[in-house]
Amino acid sequence: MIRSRKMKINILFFAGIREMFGIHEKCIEIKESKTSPEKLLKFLSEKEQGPWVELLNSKDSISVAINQEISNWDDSLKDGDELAFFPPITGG
Amino acid sequence: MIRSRKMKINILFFAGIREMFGIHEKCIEIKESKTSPEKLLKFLSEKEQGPWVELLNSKDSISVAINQEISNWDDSLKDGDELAFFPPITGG
Amino acid sequence: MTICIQKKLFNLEKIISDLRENKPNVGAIVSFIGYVRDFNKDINTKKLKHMNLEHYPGMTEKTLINIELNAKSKWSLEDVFIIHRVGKLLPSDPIVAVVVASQHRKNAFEACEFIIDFLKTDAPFWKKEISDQDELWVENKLEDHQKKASWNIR
Amino acid sequence: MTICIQKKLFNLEKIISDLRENKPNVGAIVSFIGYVRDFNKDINTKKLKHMNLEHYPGMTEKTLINIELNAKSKWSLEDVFIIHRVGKLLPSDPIVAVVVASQHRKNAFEACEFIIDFLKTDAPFWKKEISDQDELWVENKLEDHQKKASWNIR
Repeated sequence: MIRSRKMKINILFFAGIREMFGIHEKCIEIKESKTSPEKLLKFLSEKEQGPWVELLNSKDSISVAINQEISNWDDSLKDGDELAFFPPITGG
Repeated sequence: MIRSRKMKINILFFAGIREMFGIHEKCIEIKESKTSPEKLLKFLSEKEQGPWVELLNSKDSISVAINQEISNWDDSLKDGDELAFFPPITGG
Repeated sequence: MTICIQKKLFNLEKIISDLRENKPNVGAIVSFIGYVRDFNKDINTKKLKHMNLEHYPGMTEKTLINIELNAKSKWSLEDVFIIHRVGKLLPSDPIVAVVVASQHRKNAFEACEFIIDFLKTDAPFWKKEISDQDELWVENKLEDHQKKASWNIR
Repeated sequence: MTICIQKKLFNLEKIISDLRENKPNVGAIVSFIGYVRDFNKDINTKKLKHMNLEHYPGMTEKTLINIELNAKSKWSLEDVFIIHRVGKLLPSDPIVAVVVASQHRKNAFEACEFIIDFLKTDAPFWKKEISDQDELWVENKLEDHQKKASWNIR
């Protein structure tokens, strides 16, 4: 049996999502099996509840970026990645 | 017999045409029968020769304005009009 | 290529003179500046006090560089300058400037509009409007996404 | 609406701040500046010393006012500023600025390009290029007329 290793993911929150969490940044350690933003979000909303549930519910209207590039919910995460959740962009 | 009256036309020259004539402005008095820029130009090139002939020859590539509005060669001229001859516009 | 994300005000005349330095081929400069507007009085009774502009440092710069490289692959340009302010902004403050220098004007017009259209939908900035009645994050505009999409069919 | 024909240099920052005065609805400003360029070195051995810009006082202003009114009938605009220099201009001097203020950027972009396109073909300005080898009146460009004509089919 291969024991799944742990990986570190640095999660960033912006705008309304940052306010929802009350923090801008959170570093987590998870098993490598939660290897997509979607899986990770589901895992955290079950485990930690609170704003994670709200985030999961509004998933369709929020964007996710891995290492500062817009990504899909089922893209892979790897150790050391920077993961960001944010609402629609309204600059300019 | 009705005697044709005289009218005053102020003629302006710009850019290369101004240089050709050596003057910027010329006020002329003509009979009312020369009532279009084309007729006037033909009359002056016969009567005064010089740059008027050259102007007539390059008629197709020059513009004419009556009272500061682009006009046609056969538009009417009336007493007191300002008539301008100029080469293609190259501003901006 | 210059990209600035900053709190402080910018001066367009200065940006342009920096941009043109040692570039005798520049025949045209097209600039866009976007400003903080108050709410539309016809449909709103509230009054804007100020705006807070937040962004994602790092990703913002990456995104803007990509937009700029994209523009340069489509049009012949001499240089591009993008500046975007963050932090607290008051009504009628300038928020963003996109300045494009090229030999001929058509390229500069098109590239400048392209860059601001993509900045609006792709660069990670968020605006919060603080009015005399409430504090709300600005929602994204359908027309911005339509404007961006229109570049595919031009 | 402001139209200036002048010898002296202009300052874009100043023009914009004048234009925006007491206009809280302005959300976008698009500016075009055209500069004196030297000859294309690839196809020319001569070097530009300076340019002489001549115009038809009175008709110039009339024409520009008409172009501006035309633009205002096509797009919703807050204000327009057109400035054109005349007299002796050196390489890389600014010649012309068209600044358009509107609530939304699309109108400002289109109107600004429209105004400069029509200025190029309709406003009575003439340029003479004084090089180290000769003095020649600039000929008008086919592409300017094509660009103007393209507005009919947009």
